Parts: sequence; C-alpha cells; structure tokens
Amino acid sequence: MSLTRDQMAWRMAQDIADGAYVNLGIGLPELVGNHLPPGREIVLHSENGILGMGPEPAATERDYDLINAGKKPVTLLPGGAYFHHADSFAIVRGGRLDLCVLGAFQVAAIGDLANWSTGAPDAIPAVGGAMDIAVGARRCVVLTEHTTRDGKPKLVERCTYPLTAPGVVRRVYTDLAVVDIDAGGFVVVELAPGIGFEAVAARTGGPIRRGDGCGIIALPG
Amino acid sequence: MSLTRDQMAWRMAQDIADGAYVNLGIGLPELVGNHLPPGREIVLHSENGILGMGPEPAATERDYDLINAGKKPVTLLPGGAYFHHADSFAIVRGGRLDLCVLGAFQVAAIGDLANWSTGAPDAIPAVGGAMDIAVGARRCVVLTEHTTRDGKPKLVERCTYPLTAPGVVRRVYTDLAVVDIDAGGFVVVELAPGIGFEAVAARTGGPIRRGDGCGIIALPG
Amino acid sequence: MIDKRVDSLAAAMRPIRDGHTIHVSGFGESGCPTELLHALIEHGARGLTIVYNNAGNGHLGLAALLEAGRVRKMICSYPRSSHSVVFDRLYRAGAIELEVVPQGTLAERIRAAGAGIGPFYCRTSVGTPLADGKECRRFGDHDYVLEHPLRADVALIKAETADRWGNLTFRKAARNFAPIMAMAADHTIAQARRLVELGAIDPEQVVTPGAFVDAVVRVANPISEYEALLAAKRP
Amino acid sequence: MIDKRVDSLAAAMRPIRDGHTIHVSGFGESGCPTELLHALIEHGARGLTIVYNNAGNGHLGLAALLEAGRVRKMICSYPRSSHSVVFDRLYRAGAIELEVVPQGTLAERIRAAGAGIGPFYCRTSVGTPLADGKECRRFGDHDYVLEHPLRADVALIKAETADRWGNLTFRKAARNFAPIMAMAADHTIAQARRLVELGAIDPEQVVTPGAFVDAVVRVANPISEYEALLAAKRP
Repeated sequence: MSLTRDQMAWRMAQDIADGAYVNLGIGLPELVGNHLPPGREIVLHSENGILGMGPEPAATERDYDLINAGKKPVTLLPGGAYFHHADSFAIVRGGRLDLCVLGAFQVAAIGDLANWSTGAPDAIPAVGGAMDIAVGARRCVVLTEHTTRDGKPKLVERCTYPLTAPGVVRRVYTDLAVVDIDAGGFVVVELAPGIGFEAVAARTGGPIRRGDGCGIIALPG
Repeated sequence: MSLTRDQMAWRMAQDIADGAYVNLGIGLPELVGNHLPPGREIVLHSENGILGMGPEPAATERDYDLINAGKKPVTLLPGGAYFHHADSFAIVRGGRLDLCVLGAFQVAAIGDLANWSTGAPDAIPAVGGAMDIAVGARRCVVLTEHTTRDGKPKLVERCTYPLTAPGVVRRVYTDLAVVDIDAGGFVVVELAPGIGFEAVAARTGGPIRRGDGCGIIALPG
Repeated sequence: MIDKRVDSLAAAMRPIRDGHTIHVSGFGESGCPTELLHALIEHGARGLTIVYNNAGNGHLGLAALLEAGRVRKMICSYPRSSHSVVFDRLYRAGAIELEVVPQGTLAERIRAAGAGIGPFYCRTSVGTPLADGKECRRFGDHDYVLEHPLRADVALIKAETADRWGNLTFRKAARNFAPIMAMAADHTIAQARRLVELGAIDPEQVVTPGAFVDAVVRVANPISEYEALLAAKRP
Repeated sequence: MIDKRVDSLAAAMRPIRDGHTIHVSGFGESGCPTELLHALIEHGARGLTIVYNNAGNGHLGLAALLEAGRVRKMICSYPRSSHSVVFDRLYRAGAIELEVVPQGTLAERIRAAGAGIGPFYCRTSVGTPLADGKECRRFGDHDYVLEHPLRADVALIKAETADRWGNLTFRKAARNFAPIMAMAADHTIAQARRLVELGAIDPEQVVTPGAFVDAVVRVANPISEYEALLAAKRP
C-alpha cells in the first residue's frame, strides 16, 4: 500500500540526525516539520532569514513578520535567530546546512533535480531559493510521490524538464519506497509495506535495482 | 611660516561638510578629529567596525574593546554603531564614505598615492586598510608635510615608492599650502601665511602652478 | 546637523526619476514597504525596473504599482503566488519584462553592489537554463557562473525603528532583503514604525548603520497585506 | 540535544591538526581570543597558517604561538606594530612566510568563503605591487583584480555572550573579524565571557547564529593584552 503524505514525511523525518540544520522545501517537504522525532533537537532554516523555526502558531498568534519560505506563519524556538537574506544564503552555500529536503518534478538516475519549471511555454518562470539550496546543502534529498498524477515516472533516466541542479540528489523518499542514488542509478533501500520491488521498478523511468538488505518501511504504530 | 601639525589638521577640518562620513588615516590625519568645526555633525568611520567615533576618553574610561584603527582608545557618540569588518569595508567601497584623509610618503601630480611602503628591502610590508579606503572613498585627500624630514619633495611627478592606489588624490593639505590636483598637475589654491608660491614650487617635485584666486590660509584667531 | 527624517511620504519620493532601478525590500508581505510603494504611485515615475523577491499580491503595494503601468521590468526570484494576479496578467500580455534570479544569487548580487565589489563567481545555476549566456569557469573541483552586482538608484525599505542618523532595526523575519538593499542603492529611503531619539538604539543592535540610509519616514501603522487580501475576499 | 559547550580549553583544541589554516579574530588586542591561542600552544599543533589582521604584540597570545615556532605562514593586512617584536624577528630571519592582503580585501575574501561563493573581482590593489601576479580584468569603467575566498580549517574567535546552540554576541568594536571568520571555517571555536540559557539572547540581537559555531568555551576573565604589555614594561 502506498504511503500517505504524512507517512512519507514521517519516514523522511526519521533520517534527520539530532543537531542537524535543515531546510524544508515548500509543499510536501514542509510536512516533515510535523514529524520530527521526539528527543532530537533539529534546527530548521528558512531562507527568508530564520534559524530555529517552530511549529505553526495558533490562529490568534499569527504574525506575518514571522513566516516561512512558503509565506505561512510559523513560530521561533528558544535559541532561534533572525538575519538578513545574504547571511541566510551564506548558511546555505557556506556549508552550514546539513540537509535540504526538496520536492521534485523529476529526479534523474544521475542525481539531477528538476523542481522549478515544467518548461511549459505559458508558465511564468519562478525559481525561488531551490537552486541555491540544492547546490549548497551538504546533503540533498527529495520527498515526492513516485509518479505524477497521471502516472508518469518522476524518477527518470534523464530529466526532460529544466534542471534545478545537476547531480545533487542522494536519496528520494516516495510513497512507494526509499531510493538511494549511486553511480549505478537508483537503488531501492526500503519498500512501503505491501509494495514489491517490481511494482516500484515498473513505475520508475531509469535504471533501478534492489539494494542489498532492502527492507520494509517501518511505520509508527 | 609653515603650519604646525595642529594648524594643518585644523585647515583640513574646515573643508569637511556637515553630515559627512569620514575616515581619518593613522598618524597626522587622526589630529583632524580634534579640530572638527563646531556646529557640524561629522560621522567618523573606523575600519575596525565603528561609525560615530568620538574623542579620546579620559584615562580612567579607556576601554580596549573600543579602539580606532590606530589601536588608540576612543569613544562612541550617540547615534554611533558597531558592525563587523566586511560591513565596515562595504561602507568604504560601497560609496558611503564621503571623504578619507590619508597620510602619504608621496603624492604624484596625476593623483597617485604612495603611503604604505618605502620599498626598502628590509621593511616588513604592511598595508592595513589604506588601499581599500583610497579606492573606495568618494573623495580622497592627503594631509602631510610638504617635504620629508631631509627636505625631499613628497609631491612628485611620479611616485617612486610602491603605490597605494593610482589617480585617487584630489587635494593635498601640507604645512605650506593647500594643493589641488587636476589634469595639469598640482595647483596651489591656498598658501600658508608668509609662504610664497615660489617657495612651495621649489619644494615640489612635479608640475605645479598658482591657481586663480589663490589665497592665504586663514588660521583661527 | 544630520537629520534624515522626512516629513511626508511624498517628500521622500522626490529623488526618484523615470527609468530608475528600485530595490524594494520584503519577502511576500513580510518587510514590504507598502506605504512607500503607494507614495511612488502618487509620485508618478514611469519606466521603472523593480528588484523585489516576488511580484506583488492582490491589488496593493507592488501590485498596485504594476497595475498603474509604471514598471518596465521586474527582477525577482519568485514572481508567482496564488495572489500575483496583476503581474500574471501583464506578463502574459507581454507588457512587462522579467529577469528571474535564484534567490541566493539575487541576495548576493545585491550585497556585492552594496559592498562595492565587482562581479563574482557562484556555483548556483550551473548546468541550468538560468546559466544560459553567462560566463562559466572552473575553479578547483567546481564550475561557477559569473554574476554581476545589482545596484539600484533608490532602495525602498521597511524598518521597525529609526533615528535621525538613519540607524535602523527590523522586526523578526521582516528584516530579509532590507539591510542589503539599503547598502546597494545611491539613495535609500526607509519607512519606520517608530522614530526614536539619537542614542536610543543600542549601538550593538543597529542592524543597518545610518551611513547606508538617506531618508527616514514614519509610518506608524503600516497596512497589512494579509488583512487587505482577506478583506478583498469578503463579500 | 544540541550542546556546543565544551568543558575545557584543551578539549576545544582537539579538532586542530598540524598544517591547519586557522582564522583568528581580533584587531590589535580588541577581540583577540588570547586564551584559545594559549590553549593552541599547549595542544602542540605545528606548521600552521594563521589568518589574523595583525601579527601579535609582546609575548602573549599570537606572539607566544609564533615564538613557540608553530606558525609556518601569516596572512594579514598589517603585521607591524610597536610591539610586534616576535614576528619582526622571525620575518627578518626568514623563518616565517608572509602574505600581505589589504584589510578590506582580507575581510571580503573571508566573507566570500563563508558565503560559499567563488572568487570575486575587486578594485582594491589595482595598479599596486599587491596586484602582481593576479588576474586583472576590466568591467565598465574600472579595472579589477580577481581575489579568492579564504577559508580555514578552524576559526578561533572571541565573543561576549554565547548559548548552547552557539549563538553569539560581541562587545563593541571587538566584533571586527569574528562574525565573518565564524562563517568561513569548517570548525569554529568561540571563547565567550558569558554563557547564557538558550533563549536568553534576543533573536533579533544574535550577531553570529549558532549554525556557524561548533564549540563554545567559557573564559570569564580574558587576559588584557594591554595590561600585560604595561606589566611587562614595569621594572
């Protein structure tokens, strides 16, 4: 059975180490913030100048001077800090962001990421901070459904959409599997409960193999 | 009669406009700070991260976390601010420093400045912020004795010492005269009381002429 | 005496000319100087190039300036939102030019201008369409593209506190682009919620030193873009 | 849990290796982490490259490190002062390498490393001997030289206040190089006069966010270099 969006976010969140500095992309990756493992202190970065983002505030506590990159009201944890945009991207490019979790239109078997433009001629191009973050973070992973709404693979041999950054993605968390990327292409390291490797491979558009010791995603009770 | 060092500094200070942001070099230029015209608010910048430097503190009030570029204790005026070194030189190079007053070993008739090294083989090279400030300030003037201790001209046709920056100096304040630099070389615009143009020209090593309306430096009563 | 306080929004706009490039602070609504933008509409300057992270929401602030037909070109990282209706229409009609810049590169280009340095090499956008036409060069193990400083004639920014020397503090994440834009313009105009006596801002806590600011105008109760959008939705 | 507090100066030094490049904050005495430098002597690492604005005074702090023969190369803007006796002697004996960098370029090279950008073009030093051997290039009306980011393995900085996440504030002009050096090292170690509870530093007033800091050590009463120089002069 494929995972729900919250289950996908939960699974991704389990891999975030205590003490990590993390940027969560807009959309599905934002859900990761709701599933951070208890007992770990994880510092969320937002490119608009925040370290130490906390959860969404109560409706009565919303402050539109304290929003995340998705323009949604957030809170600040004790120990958090504000800084300007150039300092914010210094954290990103300067090697101080341990992990970014981004959404994707396509991920290639060589780690290329396409997540900002479908290249449609009538689309208004808009990139935000995705390119900077994909290149700057020490580790870049993707959280996305395994296929598009009309069933096309998002994990592909080569991206057909304009790239966000070449060769950056190390792991993809989908509703079907956890998939690493190595020199040989996609490697399934965990499968969603009830999903077989063949089903994943059939929905993948690039070279994929079953990893040694591939297990089942253990979801919370 | 040639001017004293305080008179030289006083004369220079009269040309600083109300509201100007100014960096005073180490040594003789530091004296300018003691002669700022009353009634003008002038903001002194120090490259170690200070805007709004005030006078030297009383001996009992010295704080070695509040020093100027010459490492001497200073004070901070109301309205002053602290910032880091990159921001400090952003002020310098970014066009927000109206004026710098620097010392010099040599100034050339084409505005070249040499003030950091005599090129002596046994000298330890040390440049500090002089190059950044000479290039960055909107206006660069020099405050210096007209000749070296052994009587050699400091205003020369071409600098023989290593340059600090080419073509930056607009005016030189010496103990003998106020000398502008234009396309034709040095132009004496004011003479110290009792000093004739010929005496200045004789002590100058480059093309020099008497400016139209050249007057006498009016010293304070 | 240094007194950068200006009595009215209209007076603050006087240095702005047709064809100017203008930095506008803000990230979404947070930190956007909406009242300065409205004064700019009143002022009447045309043919402007606007540098702003987004492209305006609803029909006020930047969106109103766009709607008034004053903007020739937008330089931004993310000109798309659920409420960017005015920009969408102009762009699809071919009535406005757009330069899309990655957000971090946008910030760094602005800062480079403010720091008075020249072009710089940056890894961001290498291998993507946004690097098309740019000089690409390898240093060590990485490829870089050459990016140019982005300076403006005027910066319009929103601050929390200001004094007459132009020292500024900001509020929470509304700080975003304001400090670097203040550095990178020939003439920086700040609207501030509070004007305080000289010396009232702790010198350790000044975020933007007055040297980067030319004019300060008090706007005690700035418009909330969010509230305005909500109000517009009400029947 | 994030706890960057380290119990002892000696423990803080453990990541330092022979041959490391080390950023040291300070401008003259102001902001110099003298106790960290003394711990570095105890630690014993050799063949170091030190990036510091000056070259040490008297016989303590950096001067003591130089005197102990641990430094292969100094990168600084102004390695000369009335009290820089140790460096003078080593330099004249050919026992130490020196790279002189204009102070603003030094700051900008450090910041570029911290910001993760590549080389940048800068007008400073064009037409001077310090531009010799550097790529020179014209953009618009000006000539520029290409300057490279200056990254360190370790930064040793002095702060005023720190919390367990590594957020830092500084004191007056002792801030100088510390915030940019903290950004530009793989491992940043701060000595702080005060350690405070998480949340005790106003998030608007954090100068160096904890992301840039790896270890914090309390030094409640740092040595005054000035006092030490005075004491050394007394009969």
